[in-house]
Amino acid sequence: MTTAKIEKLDRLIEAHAEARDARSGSLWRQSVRRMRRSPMAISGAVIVGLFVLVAILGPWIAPYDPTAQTWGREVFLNRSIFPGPRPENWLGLDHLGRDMFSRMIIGARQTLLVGVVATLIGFVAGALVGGGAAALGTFGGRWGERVEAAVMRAVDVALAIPMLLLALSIAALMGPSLTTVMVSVGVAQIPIFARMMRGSMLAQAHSDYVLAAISIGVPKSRIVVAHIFPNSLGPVIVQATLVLATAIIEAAALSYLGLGNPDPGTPEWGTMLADAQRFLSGAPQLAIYPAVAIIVTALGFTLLGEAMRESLDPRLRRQE
Amino acid sequence: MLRYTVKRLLQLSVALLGLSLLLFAWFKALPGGPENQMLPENATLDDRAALRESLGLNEPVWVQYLEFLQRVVRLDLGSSLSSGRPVATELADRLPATIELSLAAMVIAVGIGIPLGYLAARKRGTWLDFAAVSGSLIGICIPVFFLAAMLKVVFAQELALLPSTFRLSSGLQYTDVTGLRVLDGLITGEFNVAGDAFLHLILPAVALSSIPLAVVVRITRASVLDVIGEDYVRTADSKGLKPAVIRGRHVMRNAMLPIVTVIGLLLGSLFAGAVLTESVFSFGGVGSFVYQATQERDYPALMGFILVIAVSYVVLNLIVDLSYGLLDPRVRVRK
Amino acid sequence: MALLEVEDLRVAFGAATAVDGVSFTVDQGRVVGLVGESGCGKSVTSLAIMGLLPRGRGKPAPVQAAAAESAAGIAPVAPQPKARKASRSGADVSGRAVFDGTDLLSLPPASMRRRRGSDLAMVFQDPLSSLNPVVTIGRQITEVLQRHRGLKGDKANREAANLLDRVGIPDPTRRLKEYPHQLSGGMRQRVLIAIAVACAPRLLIADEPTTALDVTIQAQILELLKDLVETEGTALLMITHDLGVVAGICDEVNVLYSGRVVESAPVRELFARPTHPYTVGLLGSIPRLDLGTHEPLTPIRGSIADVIRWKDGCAFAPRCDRVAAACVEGEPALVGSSHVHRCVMAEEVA
Amino acid sequence: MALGLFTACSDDGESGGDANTAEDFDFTCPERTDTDAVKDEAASESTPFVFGTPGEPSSLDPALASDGETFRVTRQVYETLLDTECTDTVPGLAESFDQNDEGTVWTFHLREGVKFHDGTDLDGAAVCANFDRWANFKGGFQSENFTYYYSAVFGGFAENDAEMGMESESIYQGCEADGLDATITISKYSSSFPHAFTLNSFAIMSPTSIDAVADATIEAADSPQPDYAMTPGSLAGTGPFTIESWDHAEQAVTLTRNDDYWGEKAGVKTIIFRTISDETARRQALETGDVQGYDLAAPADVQPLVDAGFQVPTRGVFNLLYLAYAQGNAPLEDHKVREALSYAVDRERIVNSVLPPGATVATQFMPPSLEGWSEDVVEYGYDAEKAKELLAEAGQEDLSIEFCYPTDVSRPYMPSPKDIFDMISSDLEAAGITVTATPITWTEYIPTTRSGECPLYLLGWTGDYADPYNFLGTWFADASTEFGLTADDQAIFDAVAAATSEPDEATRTELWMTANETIMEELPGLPLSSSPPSIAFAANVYPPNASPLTQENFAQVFFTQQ
Repeated sequence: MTTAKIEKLDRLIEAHAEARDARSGSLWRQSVRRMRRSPMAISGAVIVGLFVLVAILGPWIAPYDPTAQTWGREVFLNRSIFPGPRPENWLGLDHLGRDMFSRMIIGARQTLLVGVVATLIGFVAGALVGGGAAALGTFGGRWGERVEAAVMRAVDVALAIPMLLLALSIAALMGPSLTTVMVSVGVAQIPIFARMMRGSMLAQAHSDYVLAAISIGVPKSRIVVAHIFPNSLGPVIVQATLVLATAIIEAAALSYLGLGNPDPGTPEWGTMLADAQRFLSGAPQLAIYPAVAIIVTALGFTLLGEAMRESLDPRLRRQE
Repeated sequence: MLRYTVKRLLQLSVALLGLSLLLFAWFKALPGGPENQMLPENATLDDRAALRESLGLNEPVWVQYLEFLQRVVRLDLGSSLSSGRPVATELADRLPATIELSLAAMVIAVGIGIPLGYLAARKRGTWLDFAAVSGSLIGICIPVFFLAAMLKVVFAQELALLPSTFRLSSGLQYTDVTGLRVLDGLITGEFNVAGDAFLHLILPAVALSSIPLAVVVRITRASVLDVIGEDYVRTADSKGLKPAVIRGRHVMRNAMLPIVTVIGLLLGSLFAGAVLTESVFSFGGVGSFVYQATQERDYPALMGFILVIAVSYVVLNLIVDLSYGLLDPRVRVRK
Repeated sequence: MALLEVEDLRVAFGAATAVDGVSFTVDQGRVVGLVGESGCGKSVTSLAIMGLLPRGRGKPAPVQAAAAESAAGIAPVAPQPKARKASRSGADVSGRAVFDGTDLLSLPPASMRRRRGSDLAMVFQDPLSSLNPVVTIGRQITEVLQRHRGLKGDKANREAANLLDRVGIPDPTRRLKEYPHQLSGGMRQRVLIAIAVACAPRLLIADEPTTALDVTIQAQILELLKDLVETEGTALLMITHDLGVVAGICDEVNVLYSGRVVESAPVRELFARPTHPYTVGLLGSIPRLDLGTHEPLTPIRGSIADVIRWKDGCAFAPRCDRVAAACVEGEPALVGSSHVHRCVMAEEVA
Repeated sequence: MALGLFTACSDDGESGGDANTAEDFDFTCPERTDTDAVKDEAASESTPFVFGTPGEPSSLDPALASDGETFRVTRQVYETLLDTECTDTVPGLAESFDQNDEGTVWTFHLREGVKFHDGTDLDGAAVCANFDRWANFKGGFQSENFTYYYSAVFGGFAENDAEMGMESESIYQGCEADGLDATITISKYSSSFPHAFTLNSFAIMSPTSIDAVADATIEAADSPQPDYAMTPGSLAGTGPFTIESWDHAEQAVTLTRNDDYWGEKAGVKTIIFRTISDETARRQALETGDVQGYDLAAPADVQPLVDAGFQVPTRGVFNLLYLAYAQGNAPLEDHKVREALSYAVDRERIVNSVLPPGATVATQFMPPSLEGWSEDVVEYGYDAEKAKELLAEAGQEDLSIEFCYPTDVSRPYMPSPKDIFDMISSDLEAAGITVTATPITWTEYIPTTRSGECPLYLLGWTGDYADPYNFLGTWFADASTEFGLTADDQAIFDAVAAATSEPDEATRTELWMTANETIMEELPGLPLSSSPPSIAFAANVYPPNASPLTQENFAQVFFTQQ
């Protein structure tokens, strides 16, 4: 009789324990769960997903060769005759009689390429610079501190030049090309990544578990490599998602400034938009298609990044 | 406060020095070396040699750097390849326009952004919040030059509501005081000029303010949300203070700190944005000048611009930092 | 009659019930303690009385409903101390908190605001975060003087100086111009107290006023509070997890566990004859000099997290040494007159 | 020889043999149809006529400039001995002139009663003062950045400054004044004369104002313009307008009417030239009424503008766009390959779809409006198959070649280089040729292409005055890297030299025709098109006569009644 009661109690406690486990869980797991609930994250993920899918499958989706001026004799720039959407060309023709739809599809891949490569450049270089500086500053003794100070000064100086301007001056050196866009946008991002990486590493460096590790005599190099560095990446990765959006937009800006990819063969949204600005009155659609594509994609990455940031940020988490 | 200021000033000078190094490196790295950028299309080898000599390109690098510094300090930035006029003069002529434009954009960004961001935070989770947030996200994602062009097509061409070319209607007589037309008009009492200039300012300023506005809204919202949750706000509440007082003295005053910093950083994006907007509106500022310079690889002009912008940006941020010191006693009094 | 009479106070954040029918009274000039582990709902109770909880949608969901919503039919954990930030929907408060004849809970916000800071004031736990970092000490004191006593300019400043002086801050006039970060922890706490007593409140609520301070300072602050109560005849509601503090200052004690009062008695009575196993546990877990050093400490096993719903029996059961079948036979009721407790096994404990 | 050669505007307007050029198109200057326009006196007096220009003038002293934007302004203020109407040389400040048979002595008979803006009278002495001034330029003045045209026409200066790269002997012998006559002697005839006297760089200015600025100096080739050249009113001319102000901040040059002008007074009181660098922005400015006219309208904008009721008068064509074959690069030495390339390019498509209305396919290296244009040149009509065959014969089936184009410009003869490049390269690809795109910025483009580094590249030329040498001489006078012409191509050089040094007009024309035929036989490049740069005006404006040389005379402008 009483045993039954005790069992009941145990059952209650077990049940409760399970529920508690469900409630806790690792930071990442938590944030992922939180993001599943946020419309921001979902819509962002969907957009990005679609974009990446198109970028990858582009060549199979695109009905025509995006560079073939197949309908060249149907377009008359000088009389502003640009055949619009029709059965064989869903989005009509561009100013040289190429299939706009195919160009948009293939353009996605180029755009993604630019965004990713640029961001990677900024990310890797930035993380190394910032991370290295922080590591030296924390564990490198006086000498290390000096180096860190010097490096971060340099970073600050670079930060003093507006990003687009930095990209612009680099691009001006290299002359217009796809590489130029990627490199200049990427390099322009290095300072920010460096700052963030340093910031989040210092935060980690002063956290209790590191002090603990030091106190029990784990070699500093090992602490940095095995604990601090990986643990500091989180916020920087989030930043990367946001930078991807910026990179795509900046790339468009560079194209507008005539520093973009000049090769007519490979369509890229930024270049297409910049190039179509001149037809804005005669054939606005030529500009609007790529513009919308860019805005939506950038929005996708931004939404995703913001959602990730919020879900990782303890301060904001509190408010959930 | 003094210590703080001095510290900042030292940092400033370091930054400027670093900047000059960066610029020098850049100038040296130009394709084919600096002289090519200065030579006319039809220059002979002798011209080249002469120029190399006159530029002291045969000297050791550090000497060149010192000379470069001297020239920069003397504001001798060479002459623009496209216009043939001294870059310094070109910039001097056009800077006021860009300053006026940037100020206008900043006014919009701050004047609308902070209240909007505050409301969004207070009404967290309502449609207004949603609108503000998504609006600002989109604002960040629209390529500035495209937005500018669209604004122009819609408001100037289709609706014919606002002027969209130049800073002033042609033939309008004005007296130049500060170079900021609206201000000048008010100072000299030429209100027609002020009005005309103001109208011409609207579209470019709106286009230019898109990104700053978005950022200000978001940062304000975030930092207000943060502050509202703070214990001292609860304390203020427990004192039974009037909501207005709590909002002003306890919430906003703390929330302003991050906002001010961000505004400082935004100035940069404004200058950069000017390069993308001005040319669309033929708003004869530094922006459109550099737009051309970039198209034509007018390196002396480009260098002059980078120099001016970077320097003013550094200086402006110093000012922001100092004002930050005024706002936040912890910065001011510490140590 | 009682100055403050709390009756069947319930606070719920959405599905989570933080305070589950708490009742107690505070008499003029008395010091009453609310004791319990963090998360037992004591802070929430005080905030509810002060009307500082974000307004919710209305009456709290009855426990059953809450259970239905919450995962696996398990009673939700009590919210963290920063509970007021916990839920967008805000807190649903019900019950009565009658202060000098008027029910504070049913007051419109405006008039509640008029009482806050004047009739009833509060001292918070963390003195640093509770003071506005960018506003001078002086301003933070004078603003309340201005609001409730209409003092302005020099008069206000002079009064503020007096207050600082009264809470034992040396060189008050200089301090007035300083900022929180320039003061030590103890000083800050004194400033908070000065603010609280600025308008001679009749009820002072102190939420863990000493927790954030080191021991020597703690004593001083307690002294200060005691002294204020004696001189001003202010009633003090002391919220703490520290029985030492309770012993030092309180007249009566209410022990809270998982949102309910489990034992309530005059302080000596409670220390002499703790009835509820939880109270016993609390007492057992503080070191005592009068017992021999061979006596081991007897901590309470488990944590506040493993609770079951009062509805299913005694919420403390899972952690209780004396748990028996009876404990999970429905809700245990409060029994006793001057010394009340909520334990079915009470007689065995005694 | 008899008094000046002022034939009426010649109408040798048969289309260039190519079936697909607009047959009915008048190559020179179409008759105006809007002669009945009624002037709106009030408006013309009160409202300024604002004209949007692609760029700012570089100087207010035409002697120190060589760019169209400067001349657009200075031409309204400073006049030349001879003038151009359509493409013909007509009287200017000189009513007529004599030349000796060798064409080395030129005597100009000046108009009577012409006054400079500063009140001094125009006479022979004044003219000579100007010529002597130019001849005696020193130091930086001699740099081609400033006095390009003087050294181009007269070879050099009295005292050449080696530092400025001046070696060649000046052909200017001197100038003698006799009342209203001025006699200029040169050592060697070239067919540039007398047309060269129409160049605005050789505009006549008041001797007093020249003396006033005589002590101005220019240090180096890259020095800025001297101050006087930046200050309005420092030089007095004779033209229908005077320069009132140059507002650098607003990028506006304001001209006011010269009310004691010797000829017909200007139509409007004030003209403002404002710089709008972006072509789209220029169009929008016209549409929104911020300007009443602008130059270099993008081809894509012409039709929309016309539809919207704006005036886009067609200019006569006086330029040439070509695709150069730099024979310095291996495969191009083979004549067959050059032929193949020429057959592969569909020039009609370019003309019909990208170039502005009035453009024609070019068959030779000069526009059809010039004396000496030949109908009997070899033409290379579009024929992809033939191109493939020729490549096969040449053993170049899988030819792969580099193709350069300028990125950041729109030239009068080449509105949108990138589009034209895109079309040509896709044509070449179609003929089985692999094309490597090499975009180059304009400033680097000229030197690069000159050096012959680019096997294929687009370039063109706008005529300064109506003389074939101004075109053919520019390219084929001598061995050059830009086309990779060497001693083997002596035939071409000789043909050009023979023509330009022939003082007798009739014979000279014949010689020019032969020259053209020789060149197209040799095929150093493929002439693509001649296309009129578009200029646009508001509906309520009586526009100036559209000039093939883009030398509009804005004194003709006035506001009309609607």
